[in-house]
Amino acid sequence: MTAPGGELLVFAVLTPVLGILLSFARGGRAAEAITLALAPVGLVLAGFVAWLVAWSGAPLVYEIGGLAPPLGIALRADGASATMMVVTALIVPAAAFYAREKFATPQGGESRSALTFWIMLQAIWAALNLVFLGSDLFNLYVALELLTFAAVPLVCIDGRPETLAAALRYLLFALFGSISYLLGVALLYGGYGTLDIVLLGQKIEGTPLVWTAAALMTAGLLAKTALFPLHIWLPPAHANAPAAASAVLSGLVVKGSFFLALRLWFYVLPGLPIAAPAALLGALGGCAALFGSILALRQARLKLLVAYSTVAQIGYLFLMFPLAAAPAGGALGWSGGFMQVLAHAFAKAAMFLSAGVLAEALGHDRIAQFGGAARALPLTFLTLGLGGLSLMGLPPSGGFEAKWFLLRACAASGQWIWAVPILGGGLLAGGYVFRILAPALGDGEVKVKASPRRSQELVALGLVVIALALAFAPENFFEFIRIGRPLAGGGAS
Amino acid sequence: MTPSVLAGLVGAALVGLGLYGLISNPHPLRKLLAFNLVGSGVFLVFGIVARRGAAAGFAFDPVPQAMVITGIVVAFAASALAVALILRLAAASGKVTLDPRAWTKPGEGGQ
Amino acid sequence: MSVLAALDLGLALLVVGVAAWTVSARNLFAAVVGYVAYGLLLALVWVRLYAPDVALTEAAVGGGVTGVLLVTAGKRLDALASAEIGAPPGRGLKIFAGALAALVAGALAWVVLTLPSTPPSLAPAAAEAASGPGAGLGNPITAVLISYRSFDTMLEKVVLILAVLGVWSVGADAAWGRAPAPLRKPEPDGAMILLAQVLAPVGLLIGLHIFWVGADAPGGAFQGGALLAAMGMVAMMARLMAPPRIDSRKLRLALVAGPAVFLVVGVAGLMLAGHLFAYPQNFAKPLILFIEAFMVVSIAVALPMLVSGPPDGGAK
Amino acid sequence: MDEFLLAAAGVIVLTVAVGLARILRGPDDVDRLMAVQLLGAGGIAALLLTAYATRVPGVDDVALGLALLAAFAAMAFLNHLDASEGESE
Amino acid sequence: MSDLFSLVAICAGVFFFFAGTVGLLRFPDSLTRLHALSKADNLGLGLVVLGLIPRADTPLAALKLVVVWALALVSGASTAQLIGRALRRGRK
Repeated sequence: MTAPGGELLVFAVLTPVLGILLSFARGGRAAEAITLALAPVGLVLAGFVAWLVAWSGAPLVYEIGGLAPPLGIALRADGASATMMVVTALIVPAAAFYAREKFATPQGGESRSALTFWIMLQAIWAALNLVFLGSDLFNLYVALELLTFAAVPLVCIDGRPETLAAALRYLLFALFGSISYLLGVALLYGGYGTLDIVLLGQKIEGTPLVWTAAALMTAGLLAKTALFPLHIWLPPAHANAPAAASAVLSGLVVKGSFFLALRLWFYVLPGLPIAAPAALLGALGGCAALFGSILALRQARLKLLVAYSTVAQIGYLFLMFPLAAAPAGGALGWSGGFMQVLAHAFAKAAMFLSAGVLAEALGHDRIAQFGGAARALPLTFLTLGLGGLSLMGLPPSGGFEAKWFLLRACAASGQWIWAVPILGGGLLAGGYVFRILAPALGDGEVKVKASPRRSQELVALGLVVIALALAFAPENFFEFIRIGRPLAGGGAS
Repeated sequence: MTPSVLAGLVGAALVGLGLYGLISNPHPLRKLLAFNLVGSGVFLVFGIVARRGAAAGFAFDPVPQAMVITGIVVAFAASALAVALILRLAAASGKVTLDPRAWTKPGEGGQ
Repeated sequence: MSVLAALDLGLALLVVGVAAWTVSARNLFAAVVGYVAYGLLLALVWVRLYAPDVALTEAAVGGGVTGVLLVTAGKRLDALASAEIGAPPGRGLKIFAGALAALVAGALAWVVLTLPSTPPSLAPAAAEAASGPGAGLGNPITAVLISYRSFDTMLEKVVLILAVLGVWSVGADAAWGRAPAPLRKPEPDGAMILLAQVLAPVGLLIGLHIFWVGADAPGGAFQGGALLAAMGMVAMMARLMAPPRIDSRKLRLALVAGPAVFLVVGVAGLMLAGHLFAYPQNFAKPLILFIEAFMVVSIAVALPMLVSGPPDGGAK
Repeated sequence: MDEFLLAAAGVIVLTVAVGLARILRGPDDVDRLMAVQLLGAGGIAALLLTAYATRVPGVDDVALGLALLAAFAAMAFLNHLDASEGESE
Repeated sequence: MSDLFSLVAICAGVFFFFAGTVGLLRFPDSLTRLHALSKADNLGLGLVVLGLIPRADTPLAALKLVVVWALALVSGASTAQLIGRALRRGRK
């Protein structure tokens, strides 16, 4: 079953793992150098995997140790995973490049925050690649744990008590999520004797065991993805982390557990009638989109506002469940949901990096005191504004493209109810983006403590440009994302 | 009732007890204890799955048992990280509460 | 009811009772004591499930090392006497928690009772693979851990390294590079020193024995490593040994050794056996023991470091 | 004979379980600790008896492990007792 | 013959566990309870091990039984002494 080039999948995971081991053993400055040196390798690997998948039009599979599932473990790259790998390979190096000054290692020594940051950043990369490639539910549990152990220390890297409390709350939610997921895995093994996603997808039936397992796994993944009402850990955690870490956490890490929820419902359970649970997930997503936006409107600090906006944007992602599961317009829903994942990843990473530049330059991030800041930091506010454009869903942006697809899916499947959060959330997003920009574009004189670093501003701008450029994604890009996705009722498209 | 069914019921009870403690107990160290109870309940479910899978001359299916061994080590690592956070939090602030209200100071900004 | 069934039932009730006690006890310390007792009882349950490997791991890691971790945490938390705890839960939260817990436990019990009557199993597949990828290992669990699901095992070692770094990263900036606080500060009693002097060497032998027989009998790298870790902590608690500085090169190499050797051998498998993480037929068993030996080192070092906590000194 | 071994194991588990009431009653942490020590010894005895009656392989190694760990938690507790009085921590 | 030996030894072991528990529950103060406890875990486990030795399949298994008992003995004696000392200093 192993296809030529399948080794690349293992290497995509092993490369950052090797980086972690070397960085930890060597210590000191080596951690940064190794991270930056391996970043292009990771990008090339991701690009090559994507090319192989596109070229063959079929998923790329590698059976580790030459041992086929169910006894062995396989890695499997389909269109969706290859896309996510490329996104990760763009955003993680951008965050790394951005963070070079803040996490520079002192001459001839080793610092706590620098070593932690560089190693954990590589760990997030390794974990995400495994999340996207894993084809065995227990292997994916290990990936989720890697992700948790990498993300939590990043939240409290500056050591203030409120960051420690945020990290602890995050850890407890994440642990609850992992153990709940693992319980579902145990039940599925008890029912079918395999944890391979493809094999399970062929055998699965709508028994109480399967529904209980699905409910437990989904609950765990929702806690990790911070879907309303399990979102309370996210804003303090993402707002308190250093900007480069926030960008990765908000842009990528929450998408990891979301991706597994997609895997579970659309790859493991595709043959089952999932309309009712999908509608429930959609309803939670709709609530999150509205509720998160309203809370974002009320925040006094920019980073908290951006973090609450993540809560809202995660809500849109879950509209994918009812829309992509519908027999009519399912493909539109799938494309729209995926576009939302990509657009949000780039836009949110750019906005967090900009918020970091801003906080560094002004010495604070209180929105009320932004008066006239746009004149002092034009590039940063341009990035914030363009990112906001995508969050609102105005053209030309990936966010607009995503909402356009989702609305067309609503129309095609007759589920007009989901148009309410899509449009309402967009309006509210307009409100909170306006709240950032209005004072900054208005009168006033801000004191700039330190002039912003041009390189950091450009990194953020580059990411937001990608978020906008997604609007011009060609039709065959959406076909690529669908490679290897089982259709409801069996068969692959 | 076979031992494995009994152990499965014990596992279910442990998960329930732990979940209750995890939600209702405000002290983070007690939450951690409760999390470990949930964990061992989940491992017991793996255990009965393994025992039921006795076949081909094995008294158990080795795959779930191996997963439990991996899981126990990961759960311990998680406990250690949580303990480190709790102790540091208590030392730095004199508080070990997770109540978000204890940590938000209105109007507070900056990095 | 046969004698054995009565024994099982008694054990089951006991486990659940002690668990309920640890959840409900008022006093933090009493709850921790209950948890240690619980770990012991759980090891007995695992033996009844024909899982001596898991029983050993549970006794050493789940009960023993976790117990010491929690006791030490309670002690250090007590030392910060002023630590303010959050408000006690309201009635509404308790009812919600109770209802949710009952729902989950009930659903789980129902599913356990209705598991398929012909249980699926990978045991036949594992038996069939025993002479091939299983490399003639007599202990199928070792074969699963090091061969069939080697990728999981290697990454789980990486999780341990991240956990160690995560624990360290919680310390103060000024303390970076130093050693964690010793597990015991006051001068130990003669009896404790004697106990450690007897236990640690015997434990070392037993731990190595359990690792060594692990290829063919219950035991292996996890169980042996965990026992060695426990013995290291015994020596630390009697102050026969102090935690090393965290920037020590030897310490870092010991922690990395397990996953690094695993990774190198795994990649070499591509050349030697045609697949990543495959072992060449003829010398698979020595290779597996080679990997396991380094994993024992990593586990034996990582667990005590996780219990010891972040580097000490500097700030405050 | 196997039945006898199991019955003996059952009686031991039952007895030390009753002894666990000391965990509930306390009054001091030391009393709780003693109850756990008793449980440890009883647990090992019951484990050996069951193992010899049901012939589960590898249980003697589990018993060895438990015997090694019998004093483990107790040492940590006693450390706590020593540290909580007087000595600077 | 060996069955009879096992029977007697194990019964005696069970009795000591029983006695130890009664002591732990009924004795008035911690020091006397400690006394009862050390009887139970040393003699109780010792007698059970003694009763099982004739039933061991291999010499190695018998050796392991003896080591189990020896370890329990060392641990029990040392912790009893440590607990006693802690009690005498009024730390509990």
